Amino acid sequence: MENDFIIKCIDSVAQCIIDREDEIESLDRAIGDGDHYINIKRGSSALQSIKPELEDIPTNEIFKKIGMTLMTSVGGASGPLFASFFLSVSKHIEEGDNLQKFSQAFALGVESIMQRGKSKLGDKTMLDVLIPVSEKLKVLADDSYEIKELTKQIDLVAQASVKATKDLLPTKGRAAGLADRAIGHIDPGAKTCQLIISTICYELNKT
Amino acid sequence: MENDFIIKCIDSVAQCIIDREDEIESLDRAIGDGDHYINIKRGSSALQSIKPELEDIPTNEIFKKIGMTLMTSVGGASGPLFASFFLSVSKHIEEGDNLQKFSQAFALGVESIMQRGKSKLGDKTMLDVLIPVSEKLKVLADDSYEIKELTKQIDLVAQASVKATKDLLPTKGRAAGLADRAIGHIDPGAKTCQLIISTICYELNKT
Amino acid sequence: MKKFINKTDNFIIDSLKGFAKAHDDLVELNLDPIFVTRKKINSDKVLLVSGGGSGHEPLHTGYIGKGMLDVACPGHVFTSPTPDQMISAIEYCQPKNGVLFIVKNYSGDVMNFEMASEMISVDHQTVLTNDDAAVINSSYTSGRRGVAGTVIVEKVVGSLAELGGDLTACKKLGDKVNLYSSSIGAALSSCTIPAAGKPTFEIGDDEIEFGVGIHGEPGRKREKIKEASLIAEDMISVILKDFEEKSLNIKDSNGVLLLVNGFSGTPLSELYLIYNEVSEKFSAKGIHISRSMVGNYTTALDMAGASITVCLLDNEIKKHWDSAVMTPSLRWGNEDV
Amino acid sequence: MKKFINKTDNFIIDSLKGFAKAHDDLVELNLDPIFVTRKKINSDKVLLVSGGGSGHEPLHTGYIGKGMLDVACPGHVFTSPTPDQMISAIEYCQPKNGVLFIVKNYSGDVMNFEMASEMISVDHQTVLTNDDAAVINSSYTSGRRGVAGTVIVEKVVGSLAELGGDLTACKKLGDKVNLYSSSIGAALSSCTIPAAGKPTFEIGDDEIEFGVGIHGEPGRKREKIKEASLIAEDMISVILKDFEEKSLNIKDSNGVLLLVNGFSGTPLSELYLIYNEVSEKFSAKGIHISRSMVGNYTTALDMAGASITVCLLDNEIKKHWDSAVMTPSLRWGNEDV
Ligand SMILES: Nc1ncnc2c1ncn2[C@@H]1O[C@H](COP(=O)(O)OP(=O)(O)O)[C@@H](O)[C@H]1O
Ligand SMILES: Nc1ncnc2c1ncn2[C@@H]1O[C@H](COP(=O)(O)OP(=O)(O)O)[C@@H](O)[C@H]1O
Ligand SMILES: [Mg+2]
Ligand SMILES: [Mg+2]
Ligand SMILES: [Mg+2]
Ligand SMILES: [Mg+2]
Repeated sequence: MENDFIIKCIDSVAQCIIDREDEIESLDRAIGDGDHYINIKRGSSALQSIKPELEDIPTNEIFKKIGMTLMTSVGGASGPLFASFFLSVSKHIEEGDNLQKFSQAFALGVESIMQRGKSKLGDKTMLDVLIPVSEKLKVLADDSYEIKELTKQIDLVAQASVKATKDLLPTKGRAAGLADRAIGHIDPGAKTCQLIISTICYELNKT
Repeated sequence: MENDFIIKCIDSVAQCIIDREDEIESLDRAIGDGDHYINIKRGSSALQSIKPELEDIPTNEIFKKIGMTLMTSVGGASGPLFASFFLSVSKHIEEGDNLQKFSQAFALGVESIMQRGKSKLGDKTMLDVLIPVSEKLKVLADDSYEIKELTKQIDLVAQASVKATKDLLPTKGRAAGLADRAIGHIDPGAKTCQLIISTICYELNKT
Repeated sequence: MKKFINKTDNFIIDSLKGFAKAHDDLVELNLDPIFVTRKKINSDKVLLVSGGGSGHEPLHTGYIGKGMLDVACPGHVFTSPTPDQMISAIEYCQPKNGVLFIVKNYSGDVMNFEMASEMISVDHQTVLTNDDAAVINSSYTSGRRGVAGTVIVEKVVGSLAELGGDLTACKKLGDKVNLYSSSIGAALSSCTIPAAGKPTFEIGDDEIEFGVGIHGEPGRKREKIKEASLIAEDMISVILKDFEEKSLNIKDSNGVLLLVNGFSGTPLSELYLIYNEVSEKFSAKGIHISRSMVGNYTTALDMAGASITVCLLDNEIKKHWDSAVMTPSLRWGNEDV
Repeated sequence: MKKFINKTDNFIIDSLKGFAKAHDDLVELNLDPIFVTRKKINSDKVLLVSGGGSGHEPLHTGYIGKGMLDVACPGHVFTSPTPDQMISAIEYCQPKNGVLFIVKNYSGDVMNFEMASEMISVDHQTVLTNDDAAVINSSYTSGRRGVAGTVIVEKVVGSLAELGGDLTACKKLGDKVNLYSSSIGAALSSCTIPAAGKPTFEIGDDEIEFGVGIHGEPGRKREKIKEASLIAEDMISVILKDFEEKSLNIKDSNGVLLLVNGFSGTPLSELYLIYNEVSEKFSAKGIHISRSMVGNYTTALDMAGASITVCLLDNEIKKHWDSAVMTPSLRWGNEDV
C-alpha cells in the first residue's frame, strides 16, 4: 500500500461521488433525511485538502489522519462510522503489510463500525456491503488470487450486496422509523460504500 | 320602491355575486389583497338573513338596516363605503319618493362614499362606476324616461365605466401601492358596483 | 390549499379560541362582536386599542398585556374589523382616561376606525402607522402602508401608557415612533387566504416580489431571486432613502432598533442570515444597531419572505422599548414590577 | 429552491453570525470548531451541552442562557455535529461540576456525542431524548426519535442546573421529563435542505404525512388531508396510546403541559387552531392542561406542519418549568433574580 496510491484513491473516490450525486442523494431523500451526499462530499473534500500531509508519513498514520479528518468533517451517522473504520484500521496496519494482514485490518475496521453503530448484518446499513466484502476479501487473500481476479470478485460482491439492501427491513439509522415503507429502497450508506470499494478496485486494477 | 322589490333585489344580487365569484375574486387578487369577493359575499349573506325584518318597515328604515348590516358584516374598505351609501340614502329618502327624489338620494349616497373614502372620480375605485351612474340617473330621471329605456341606459353606463377603470392609475385603496402596475386591471369594487346595478336594472325591467 | 383548518368560515374564531385558551392567564376573548382584551383591565390608564385584518399573527392579539395593548379587534382574514367591534370593546373596558387607537394605514382600517370614532363619546385619538417605505410617490396615493413598524409603536406607546402617560403624550409618542420607523419587505412566495383557497398571486420559481405588502399586495418590482446579500443591499437603500426624505439622521449616536421580521413561511435561520447581512452593511456605513429583534412578528398568513424595519432610538423611545412587557408574544423584563 | 441565502456552503455560518450579533447580550459564537456558549459562563454549575443538526432553529442555540442551556453545538443542516465541537466547547467552558449532554436520539447524534464522550476526561452524563411517539415497534429499531419534547427537557433541566442541582440529579430529572413527554407530528409540505436544493420528499396537494420526523423523514402514513379536528383526534390517540404503553397516567391531577409546535412553514393562527382542537378534546376526556406553549420551537427548515407534545407535570417538573428563563427564544420570569 503506497502513499501515492492512497492519495490517488482519494481523488478518484471524490470524483466518483460527485459523478453519482443524483443517485446517492435521491436514496437518502427516499428513506433518510437527504443529506448523505452532502455529508460524504464534505468528507471527501476534506480529505483532498489534507493530501499534502499524507505524502511522507507511515501507512498507519495515513489511516489515522483520514479517520480524524472524517471524524471532524462529516458528522451525521456516516461520519463517526467511517471515522471508526479508519481509526481502527490505523491501529492494525503496518508499513508493508501483505494482503492477508490488510484483510484482517479491514475486518477489524468493519467490526469497529458494528460496535460504534450497535449494528449487524441485515440492519439495512453500510454494513450490508462492508461485511460481505470483508468476508470475501479474507477468503481471496488466503487463496492469494491475482489482483485482476481479486478486484473483479470484490467488485461483484459489493455490487450484489448493495442491491440486496433493497429488500431489507431497516432497524438502524433514520430509515428505521420508516419500517416496511423502506423496503424497495437501497440504503444510501451501503451505496456509497459500494461506490468507494468499486472505485478502489478499479484503481487497483490499473496498477 | 316597494319592500318586496328590495328584498327581491337582495336575493338577485346575492345570486349574481355567487355566480361571478371567479371574476370578482381574481380582480382583487390581481391588484388588491384577494378578499373582496369574500367580503361582499359575507355582506350579501348578512342581508339575506335580515330579510324578514325588512318586510314591514318604512323605506328609509330599510336602507338604514341595510347600511348597519353592511357596516357590521363586511369590513375592509368596501364595508364602510357601502354602509355610508345606504345610511346616507336612508336619511334622504321617503316613502313613495319619485325617481327624481330617488336619484337625488342616490347622488347624496355617492357623495357620502366620496367623503368617507376621501376619494373622487378617476381614483380607480367603485366611484368610477357610481359617479357616472349617478349622473346619468339624474339626467334620465329629469327627462322622465320609460323604465325599459332608463334601465338599459343605466346598465350601459355601468358597463362602460367599469371597463374604463382598466386604464386608470389607482390612487386610493390597496391598489394605490401598485401604481402603474395596476393599469390594465379592472377595479374590483367598481366591478361589484356594476354587477349590483346591472342586476337591479334587470329586476326593474321585469316589474 | 393545505392548512390546518376545519371550515374556512370558522377559521378566525377557531384560532382565536385556541389563542385565548393558551393564554388565559393574560387575555380574554369576547365573541359577538369579536374583541380580545387583557385579563385584568385597568380602566385608569389610557386604553390602547388596535385591530386590523387577521392573518398577521401575532399582530395584534399577541401583543395584549402589561406594557403593550389593552384591546385588539381582529377582522376576518386580511379584512379590517367593523366599527361595532371597537365600540363594544370600549364599552366593555370603560376607560376613564381616553382611548388611543393604533391603526395601520389601509383605507379599510382607517374608515372602519373612523366610523367607530364617530360613534363613541369617550375622549380618543388615533395613531396611524405607515412605515412601509415600499410605496413610492406616496403623495399621489392614499399613503404608505402600515407594516411591522406597528409592533414597535405598540410596544413603545404601551410602555408609556402603562407608566401613566396621558392621551396626548401617548398620541405624540406614537406618531414619533411611526415617523422614526421605516420598513421594506420581499416575498418569496404568495400567501393563501383560507376562504379564497388559492394563492393571492403567482410567482415564478426564481422570482421575488420586492416591496411586497403584508397582504401579498404587489410591491415595487418583480425580479429574479439573488443572493441574500444583494437583496439586503436593495432593502437598505430603500430604508436609507426614506430616512433621507424624512430628514432624519439614521446615524444618530443613540443607534437604531433593527427588526428582521418574517412573514411566516421563512425559517428563523434565514431571518438571522438577513440580520447578519444588514448588520454588516450597517456597520460599514457607521450605522449603530443598539437593539435587535428577529422573528415572525407581523406575518402574512403562510407567505415566505421577510421585511426589515429600522427605528431610530432617541432616549425616550429606547427607554420605553426596554421597559418590561408581558404579552403572549413579547415578553421581557421583570414580571411583577 | 427559494431561500434567503448567499452560498449554500456558508448558510449555517452566515446564519449563526446573525444570531450571535442579534443576541450579543446573551450568547457568544465560536468558529472553528463551531459552538455557541452563554456570554457569561458559570463554571460552577453543571454544564448543559446540547447540539444536533441545524435546521431546527431556535433549537438549540436559541435556548442558551440563564435557566436553560450553556452550550449548543450546531452541525450542518440535518447533520449531527462532530465530536471536536463538543470537546472544544467543554475545554472552553472549564466546567468544575460536570457536563450533561442533552442529545436527540438519532444514530448520528448518539455516535458523535459518544465519540466526544470517550475523548473527554471531565465527569459527564447523557440524557437521550426520544419523545416521538410516531415510530411504531421501536423495540426492533434503534429507537424513537427525539423531537420537540427536547425543548421541555432543556428548560426543566436548565432550571435545576441553574439552581445548583448536581450532575446526577440533572441526569435523573432529564430522563424523567423525557419519559413523561410524548410527541406526534404531521407535515403538510416537505422541507428543502439548502445544499440539496430540492424538496426532501414529494407530497400531493391533498396529502399529509402523519408521524413525520423533524428532518422530513417519512412518518406512519401518507393520507388525504382532512379537517384539523380529525387530524387532532389522530394525534391525540397516538399520544394516549403512548402514555398507556409507558404506564403513565395522563389524567394526573397536576395536569399536563401542551406544546403545539410549528415546523416553521405553518402560521401561528393555524397552530392556535390546533391548540383549540386538542384542548377541547382533552377537556372532554378529563385531561387537564395546566401549562401551554404554541409556536415554532423545534422546526424542520421550511416545512409546513405541526406537532403536539404532551408532558406530564409533577410538582418538580412544574416548578422548573415555571422558573425564570432568559434565552433568545424563551424568556419569562424575573430577569435579575
Ligand atoms: N447504526 C448504524 N450502523 C451502521 N450504519 C449506519 C448506522 N446508522 C446509519 N448508518 C448508515 O449511515 C447512512 C446514513 O448516513 P448519513 O445520511 O450521512 O447520516 P444521517 O443518517 O445522520 O443523516 C445510512 O444509509 C446507513 O448506511
Ligand atoms: N378610498 C376609497 N374610496 C372609494 N372606494 C374605495 C376606496 N378604497 C377602496 N375602495 C374600493 O374598495 C374596493 C376594495 O374592497 P375590499 O377588497 O372589500 O377591501 P380592502 O381593500 O380593504 O381589502 C376597491 O376595489 C375600491 O373599489
Ligand atoms: Mg442522512
Ligand atoms: Mg380587498
Ligand atoms: Mg382586505
Ligand atoms: Mg443527517
